[in-house]
Amino acid sequence: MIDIIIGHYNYWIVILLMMAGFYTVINRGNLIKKIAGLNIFQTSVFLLYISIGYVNEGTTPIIAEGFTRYANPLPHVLILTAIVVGVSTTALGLALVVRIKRAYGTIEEDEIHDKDMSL
Amino acid sequence: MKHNLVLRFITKYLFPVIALFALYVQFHGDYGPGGGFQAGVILSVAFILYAMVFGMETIEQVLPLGLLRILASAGVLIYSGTGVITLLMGGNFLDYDILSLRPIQGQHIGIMVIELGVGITVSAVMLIIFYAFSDRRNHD
Amino acid sequence: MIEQNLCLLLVVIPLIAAPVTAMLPAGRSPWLFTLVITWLCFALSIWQLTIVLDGSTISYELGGWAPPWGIEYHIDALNAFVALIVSGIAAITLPYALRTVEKEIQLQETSLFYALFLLCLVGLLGIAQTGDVFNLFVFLEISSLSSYVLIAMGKQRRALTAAYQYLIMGSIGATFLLIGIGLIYAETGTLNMQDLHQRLQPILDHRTVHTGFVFMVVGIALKLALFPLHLWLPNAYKYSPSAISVFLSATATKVAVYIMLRMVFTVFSTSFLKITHTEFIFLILGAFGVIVASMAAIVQHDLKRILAYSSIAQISYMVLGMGFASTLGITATVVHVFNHALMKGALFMAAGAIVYRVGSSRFENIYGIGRQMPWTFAAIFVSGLSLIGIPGTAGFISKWYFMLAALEQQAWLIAFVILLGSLLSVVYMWKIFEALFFHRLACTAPPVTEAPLSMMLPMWTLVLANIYFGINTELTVGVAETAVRLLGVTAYHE
Amino acid sequence: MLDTFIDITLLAFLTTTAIAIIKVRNLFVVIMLFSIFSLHSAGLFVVMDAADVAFTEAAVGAGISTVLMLATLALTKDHDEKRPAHHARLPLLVVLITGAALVYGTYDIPSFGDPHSPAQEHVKPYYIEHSIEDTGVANTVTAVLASYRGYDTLGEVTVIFTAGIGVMLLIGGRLTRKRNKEDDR
Amino acid sequence: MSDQHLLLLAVFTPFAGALAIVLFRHWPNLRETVTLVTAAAVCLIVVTVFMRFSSDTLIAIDIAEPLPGLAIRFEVESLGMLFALVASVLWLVTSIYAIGYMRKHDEKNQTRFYAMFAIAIGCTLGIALAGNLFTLFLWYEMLTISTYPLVAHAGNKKARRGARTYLSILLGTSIGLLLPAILITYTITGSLDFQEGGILAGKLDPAWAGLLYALFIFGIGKAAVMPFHRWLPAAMVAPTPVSALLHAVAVVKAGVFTVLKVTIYIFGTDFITSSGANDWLIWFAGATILLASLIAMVQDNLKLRLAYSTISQLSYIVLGALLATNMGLLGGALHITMHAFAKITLFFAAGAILITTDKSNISDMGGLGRAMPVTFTAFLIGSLSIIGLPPFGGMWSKWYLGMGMVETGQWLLLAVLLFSSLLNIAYLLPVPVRGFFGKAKDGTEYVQIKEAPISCLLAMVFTSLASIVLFFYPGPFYELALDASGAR
Repeated sequence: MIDIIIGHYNYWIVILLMMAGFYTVINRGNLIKKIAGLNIFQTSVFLLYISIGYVNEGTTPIIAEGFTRYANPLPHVLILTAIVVGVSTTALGLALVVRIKRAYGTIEEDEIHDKDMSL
Repeated sequence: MKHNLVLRFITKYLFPVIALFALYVQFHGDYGPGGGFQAGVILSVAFILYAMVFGMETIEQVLPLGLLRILASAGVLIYSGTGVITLLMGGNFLDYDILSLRPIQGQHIGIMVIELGVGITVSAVMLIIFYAFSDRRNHD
Repeated sequence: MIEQNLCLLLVVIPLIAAPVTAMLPAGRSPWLFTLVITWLCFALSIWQLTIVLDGSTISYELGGWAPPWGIEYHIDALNAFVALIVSGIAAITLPYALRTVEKEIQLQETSLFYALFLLCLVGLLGIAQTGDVFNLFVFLEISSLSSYVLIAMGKQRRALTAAYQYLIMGSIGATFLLIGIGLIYAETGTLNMQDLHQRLQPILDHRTVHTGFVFMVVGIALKLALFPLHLWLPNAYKYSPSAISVFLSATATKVAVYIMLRMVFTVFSTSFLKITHTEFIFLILGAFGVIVASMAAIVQHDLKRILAYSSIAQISYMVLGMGFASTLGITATVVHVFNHALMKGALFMAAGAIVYRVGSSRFENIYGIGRQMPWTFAAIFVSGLSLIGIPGTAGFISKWYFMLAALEQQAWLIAFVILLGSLLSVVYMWKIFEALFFHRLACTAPPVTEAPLSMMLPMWTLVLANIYFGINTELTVGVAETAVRLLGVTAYHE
Repeated sequence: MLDTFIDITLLAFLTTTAIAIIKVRNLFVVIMLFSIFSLHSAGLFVVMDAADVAFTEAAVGAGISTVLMLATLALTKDHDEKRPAHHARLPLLVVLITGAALVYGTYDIPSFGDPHSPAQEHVKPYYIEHSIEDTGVANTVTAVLASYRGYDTLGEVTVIFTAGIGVMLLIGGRLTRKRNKEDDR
Repeated sequence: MSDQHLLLLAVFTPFAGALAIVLFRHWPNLRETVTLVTAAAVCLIVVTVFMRFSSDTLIAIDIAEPLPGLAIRFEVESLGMLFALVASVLWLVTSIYAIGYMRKHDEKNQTRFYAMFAIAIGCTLGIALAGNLFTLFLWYEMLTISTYPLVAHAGNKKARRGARTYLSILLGTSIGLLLPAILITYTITGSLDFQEGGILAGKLDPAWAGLLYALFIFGIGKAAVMPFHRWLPAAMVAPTPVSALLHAVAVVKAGVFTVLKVTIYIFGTDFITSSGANDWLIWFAGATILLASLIAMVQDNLKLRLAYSTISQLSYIVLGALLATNMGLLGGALHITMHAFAKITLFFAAGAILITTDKSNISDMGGLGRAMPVTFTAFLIGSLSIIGLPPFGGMWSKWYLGMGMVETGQWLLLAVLLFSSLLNIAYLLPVPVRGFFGKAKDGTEYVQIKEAPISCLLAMVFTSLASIVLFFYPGPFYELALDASGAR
């Protein structure tokens, strides 16, 4: 039992973070906050990957004398890419938010919806 | 911030330091953490800091949007160009071994060049985005 | 030289062309350049298909690193077929795009616009070609990011909100896919599809694998606009610029269907479906999707919206096909991917032509327009019949196979749903026909003339293709059957 | 052991921050909290021996993303999130199901840091053993990033490029757009 | 020119004609000449085919194979030959009639009318010459769609509603029932070819035969077996020539023709009788005959009355098929011809009355006959033929149908047949009677009213005379029907 917890607590908390982020995305009506939530969601997924790559008593995967056990570099690489993708998405999303603000005068989903319907 | 003497003073001297650090990160990626992407971000940060303190105009004179656009494209072209060269030299796409007689050396060249491409594109795009978000026309 | 790098060039040529386009001066040169590139891609994809048509496969090691350490391009008939559809639609869309883009996009933005179009093409082609799940994710993001912006380029402000909604949904989908890939990676340690297939077979009962599968499927389903995750699609297709509606409606969701096929049948396996009974979920969602989306289409009063909802219904058909998990079913899906691209491409082109002349696609503005634009109407009519599945059109072929697949398994209920779907499609297509042709003219409408030739030719090419591939199915059914065989799907037996 | 301790502490910080973000309505605070969140995760990456990722996360998450959000906030000028009119049950349900599914999924995932998990034993060893002789690069991350999976990185650069063009088109510098109000429904 | 290509020519000439009609839309005279020429040409071609046709040599041609084993094939056999002859001859007559009608009535969009008309005939010939069930289905659907604009011709709300009913029932039944029936047949037998003695025998469990057969009978909505008959009256919003040709000949006969084909070549009479697939279906047909006749009696609008009469007459043919005996089939096949000539006469007359006097209700037609003797005489002849009295063609078909019932000992059905003939008298004869001997409501004598245009009269006279001739000399049609029914 205890070793299961030792072996999984990391994943579980990461999952908790994912849920928090995911919740912020789909429940919040404020466009900026949605984006923030999305970032948290993605960051916690990054944590998941790095956790998968982690190895006890390991070191950063930079080959050097005196080290034999390294963390798995592959997840690191994937996440580097994913981070870039994430920031690109964020930039576009925020750009859209600016334009929406310019066109609607608000960044609250409900108000935007009302404005569209009221026309 | 424009008239804060201290900031202006510090920035003047911080700018080259950051830029230098960016270059270090750019080319030290083989041995320590870092690489084109991080370098690009840092470099752009240097410019952004400068712009924040000395005003957009100062930067835009050096790096007009048109130029950034070309740089961003150039970065991608450098990267994919490397691949094309390896193709033309008879190897697979991005197979750096072919670039030199000694595969290791080829790899070095290849990685160096493509990291450069990454760096250029990233810093250019970051600045493009920064320009866009600090665009007067959006403040209304 | 070219032939051995064929599958790579297909992706890299537009990838190199995109930044070049971005640097070109605004005006017609970006369009011309893009035109040349897309047709080049089209030619290459045809060549590629001819190579793998006999059931052989091409494997290309990027960077010269053998899989699973490096990224591999693994081309079989299915990849080549999807690549053909994507590049073909792109090639046919560009001549059409010239006039609409001049009307809908500001002049100084054209070069960036076409650069984005190429990037979207790169993304879709990259997905179609790659044999590495993470590489697939990267290219999926390229296509998604570009399509968000392309949709936001629509003239009306709701294009922005539609794009934003799509961005949020799309990113959630991508993140889910990422989670799925991560979990599978944790269980296998590899990202190469073939390798994954090998290493997954012994551990198909692991709960982590199941969860990974579910997250992948949900993520793809978001991109696929599979009921009930379809809500982003209608606005996205309605408010985007005409050329973009054509391109995306005909390719994006199709590629998503391809990803689904790849993940389910290549990475996992038919037996996995059977173990987990996922095929029933596909059947149920597909069935509901067909009915709900068709119903929704019927109550719309806007040409482009009806078409968008009907797209959702048609996609649900493809999911049904997957649910059968039999040779006939998947064949039907693959054939329908192709045919639906034809019909929806033609329909959205016609809708775009009407918008080009009238400036709106809402019924009250376009009543009776068909009498003033007879050729455009005829195009809508014929491709509409194809959508309904009238014999002699491409649509009939796919419907035929769906029905055969259903009858083969004595899935009477599903068969009924398929028929009901066609009947509902009769209703909403006829709603369009009546509104456009037999309804008296909209009082407000100024007299308009037929759409320009540069839009009419691509439209009619697709319309005639609808008929041709309804008469001669050697290509579609032939490729589909080869592809299905390579997916390792077997014929149905009790 | 110390690792584990730091690990847990950071995770605790992250959790509190995440929850705070859900609760807080002042967007400025939200963004700041997000910045802290990604700083902490950067720290966590360091703990988990992912120096490059930590570096990047710090630069991007705590740096660029935060700046962008602040810029957007400056442009949009409303600093407080309105309380959503509807208290939706559905999102909560969806999130709970997602979480449950994930927990279920971790049931037989290799335990945290297990040196004999498939991920550690299948492809990774090749990178560790051969990166020097293949590429002459000591930092295997760079080796994999730039050479073994260099094509992914090309895709990554393309993504950035796409974002650049996209932002230029949307709010990009010198081109502002007129949009026609009529037929806006 | 080889025989196979004659078939293609027969089917596709109308389409070429339609094209030409559209091209010459700005010169009405030229346009209508084209119509006539095309009609004549098609008629000629079909007759040529008939000349070269003999029941032992097979004339067939495949043009494509969209689905494995399912070619688009044209092939001529006795029944199809018969149908093709009727359709092409009557098209020629109707075009002559239509020209007079459309001009007198100056309808809108005449070009669209003539073009779609030609296309509709092309589809009809396609059905007649279809070489397998798949091809037949293809043209069947095309016919539905190509006739839609003709029904909706007027374009007003009423026309659109009528057309909608027309389309929804025909497409609905064909997609919802006929298509699955075809698919099931294909999944069971792996083929859809027309074969002597059917393809289902021995492959389909007899227990299911009845269900599948029902799918076919009701799926073929064009045969208007109740409860799927509503489209026929709904289609009466169309201009009279359309009703005349399409809804007395082409469309409805295409329906019953398909029923006969399915019965003979897909199921095979022996299989039907042995499996008892027809046991309960015949009562639907019988009921349709009676109910439709009864409804017809209460209709005051002439075209509607004719429409319901058509429904009941169609069920004669369906019944002939359902009996699945040589005599029944013979009667059914003959009735295709006889009813076609008679009923088209009636519609011609109704149209003539409409365009000259603007009257469509029977109650207003008192005394008209004295003003338009030719028209009403034609109507009288047509009625008598439909009732089935000698010396009129209609008598033969009813005779053989009756024989069929006697053969199978269906006395009750025989009673239905005879009773419905009485009903025919009751709802058809009043029209000419009232016309000749009745008075107008306001008692005026119609002096100013003249006969319909000469072209209309010619058409009527021709068809009515034909009804008489067919009694004394059923000749070719009888032979063909004999072959098809296997009664020889």
